[in-house]
Amino acid sequence: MIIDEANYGSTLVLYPDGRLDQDTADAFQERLLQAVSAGKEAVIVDFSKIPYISSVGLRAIMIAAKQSKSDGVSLSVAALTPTVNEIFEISRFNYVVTIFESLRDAITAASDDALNAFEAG
Amino acid sequence: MIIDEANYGSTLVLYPDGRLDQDTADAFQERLLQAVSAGKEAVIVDFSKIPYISSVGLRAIMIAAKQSKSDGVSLSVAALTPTVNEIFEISRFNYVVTIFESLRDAITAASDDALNAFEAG
Amino acid sequence: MLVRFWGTRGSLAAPMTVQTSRKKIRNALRKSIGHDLGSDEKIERFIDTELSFAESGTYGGNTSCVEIDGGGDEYVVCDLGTGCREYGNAIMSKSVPQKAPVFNVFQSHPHWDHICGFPFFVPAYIPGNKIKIHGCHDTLEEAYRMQNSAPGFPVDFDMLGADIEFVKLEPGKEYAVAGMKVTAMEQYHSGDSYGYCFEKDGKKVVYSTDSEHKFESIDESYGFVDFFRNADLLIFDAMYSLADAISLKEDWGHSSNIIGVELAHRASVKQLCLFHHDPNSDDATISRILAETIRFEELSEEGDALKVCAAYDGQEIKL
Amino acid sequence: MLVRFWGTRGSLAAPMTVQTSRKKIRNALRKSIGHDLGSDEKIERFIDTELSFAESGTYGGNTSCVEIDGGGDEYVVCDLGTGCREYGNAIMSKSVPQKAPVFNVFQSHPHWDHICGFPFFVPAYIPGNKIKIHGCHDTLEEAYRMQNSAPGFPVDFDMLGADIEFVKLEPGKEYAVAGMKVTAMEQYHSGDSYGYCFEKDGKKVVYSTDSEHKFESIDESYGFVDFFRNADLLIFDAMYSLADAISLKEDWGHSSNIIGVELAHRASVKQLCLFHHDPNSDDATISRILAETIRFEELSEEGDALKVCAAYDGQEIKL
Repeated sequence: MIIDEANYGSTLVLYPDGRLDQDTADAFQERLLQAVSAGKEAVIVDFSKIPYISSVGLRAIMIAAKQSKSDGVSLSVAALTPTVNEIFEISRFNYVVTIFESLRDAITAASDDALNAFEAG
Repeated sequence: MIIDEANYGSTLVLYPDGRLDQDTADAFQERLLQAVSAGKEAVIVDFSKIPYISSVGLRAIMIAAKQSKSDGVSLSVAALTPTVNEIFEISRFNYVVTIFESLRDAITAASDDALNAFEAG
Repeated sequence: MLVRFWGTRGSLAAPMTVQTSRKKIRNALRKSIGHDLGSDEKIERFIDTELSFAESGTYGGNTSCVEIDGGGDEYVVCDLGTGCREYGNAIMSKSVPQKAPVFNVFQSHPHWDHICGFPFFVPAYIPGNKIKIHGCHDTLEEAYRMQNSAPGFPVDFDMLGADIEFVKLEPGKEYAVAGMKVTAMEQYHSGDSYGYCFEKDGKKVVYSTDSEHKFESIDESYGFVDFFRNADLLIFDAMYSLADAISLKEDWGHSSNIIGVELAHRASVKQLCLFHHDPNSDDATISRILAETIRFEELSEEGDALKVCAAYDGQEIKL
Repeated sequence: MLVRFWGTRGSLAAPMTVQTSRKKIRNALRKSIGHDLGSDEKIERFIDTELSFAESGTYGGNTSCVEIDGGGDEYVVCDLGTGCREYGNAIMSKSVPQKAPVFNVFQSHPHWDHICGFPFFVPAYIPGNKIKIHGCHDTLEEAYRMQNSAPGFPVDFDMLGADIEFVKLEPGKEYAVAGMKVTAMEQYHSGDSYGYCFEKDGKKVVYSTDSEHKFESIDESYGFVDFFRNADLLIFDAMYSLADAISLKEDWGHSSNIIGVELAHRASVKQLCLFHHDPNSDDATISRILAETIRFEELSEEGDALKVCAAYDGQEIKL
């Protein structure tokens, strides 16, 4: 699984690409936990290129969410595809992490410096 | 409590008179058990002069009903006043003894010889 | 005083069946023909005026759990049958606690239907909460510990977060709990059971379930007449018909509506509440028994006028 | 094969509240406006076509009890939660017995909600009846004896009329019972639980409740995929949401609808039946979970088409 990333001030954004299932969840989880432990204030996962997420993908998010809480890092997800958005609701993961409609919304919520950096490109 | 009686063939009819409650139930029960044990085929209690029956009166009937079963005697009640009829239904005593609308109906059900004797007066 | 019924069923929880639910819907639709239901207000009025309680509502099916609120600053509840799950949830759902987190339970006896909700009583899991289980049995702690242990339940009694204390009471002695005067009385039931009388500000509530009244009950001196005397509300085990209670189900430890009315009259009770409904009775049956009991009270023409009701899960009675 | 659900609720029996009952009536009346209800037939049609199951009926609230009828001449039932009261009553109400009076119980585990109906299972009181309680736990007899004894219950186990036998099974071994092939499998649950697979005439039913599927369940070799393989009906513990099941309620021994669909797909199951409903879920909530599960199955686009239903007390599924 290809996972691009970008730093906007104290916020790290991950851009995973592809189905989040048994074949890809391990790599995703590892990358996500690294991101949470990277000393940033906030981590945002841009879900716009994730067409599907299975239980094992959700489990990776749960583990990262727990880690983020104990590390005091804000973890959120943004720009879910319609299918993934439905799966978050069905699995009640909408109560596990904050979901933003767009990456920009997530960054806005993260911090001013993140938004400034994002706007600056 | 005054309890008249009449014999029609192998059937004994009791005619208690008055409220069947704490003041009268003992006498009623005693008389009823005597009747059941008198060697008759059937015992009928004419209820037409009983304006009210309390739990203790019903209890006397339950005891007599049990006795009649073990003695192989048919026990029934007849001509209930409307109030007593309701109390039999509310207490589910309509399932404990057979209730006949009239004394004649009860005697008819008891045996032919009882009916003949009854008709003869 | 305020009495809240969380569980009113006897022996075993008895949920409504799918057939009964559909029957209620069918009946309501049939009765609605010709009625103007053109607004929510009209619908509410139709339900209130044209449908009986058993037609629109339900007596529920949770086993014994009755909250007695005398206005004090601690909770008081009789028995912890399945109804206490919803009781606990209701307490937990308040954003501001209504009282100090001290729960005074009065235990009629430790038969399963009177304790089985406890493992799902959320306040028992909360550290800082205090649960005092009052009763006259020596076996209460044993019963509760056994219930919360293997092989029956995964959370052991000692793992519960709340501080749980068992308080042994003596029948006939007066206790002060949560601002109320409480007295227990021994009842005839397999393994014994106890009724409780709660008094506050001149009001009196008696909780008397799982209590059989035998032949001696006709005696002038029968103790329950005094125990029930002038009660504003008597919660009375009327599980069986009189015929069943004194034959097939003699010594099963329950009473009837007929005996309830007779004892209530003799004790000058103001309101008799039929309780511990048979799990085999559906809503229509309980309503029929209630109607018959009201009728018997009318026929019996004794004592002062007596109000009669049948308890339902969710009912509140203010005194 | 015929599967009859007598109890489908998890943890504790959960009767419908009076509020829910009235809400159903209100909703049906509101929806009826503008519909011609001029005959009983039209009313039935309105209920069937315009009201959902949760609107007209109810999932019920009895705890686990599922009858498996493979057509053999003895009764087979999984667990004896509160649902077994109605199961026993239904058997007793037949004027002609349907089968020999031999009851083969398959016990998932001895937690209260799975045995608590037994004291009210009337066939247990009838001399001449035989009750065989099959299971893999060593503690089954202890649990049943403890339940039917003082201080919890007045009728001691040894006083029951039926001849009651405990039959120890080994997981993985095939048994022949009432004409069916039965196999047990150990499940992850506090104190262990066991799933049962019933096979007859090429049909397969799996009863798998109180079973948590942990992370290992994604492994290719996960044993439950084989155990569920090609089942015509999989009765599956879907008590929690996935989020709850893997966080707050991890190790509480239950699973989710999401895991149910994924495992059922991998095992090529034909019908998945959500079971062990949370007592805190009302009818509308269970129906919502069912609709979501059906939707997740569509979204997941894996394996063969899978039918999904949510069990309700009184449901019959013919295979």
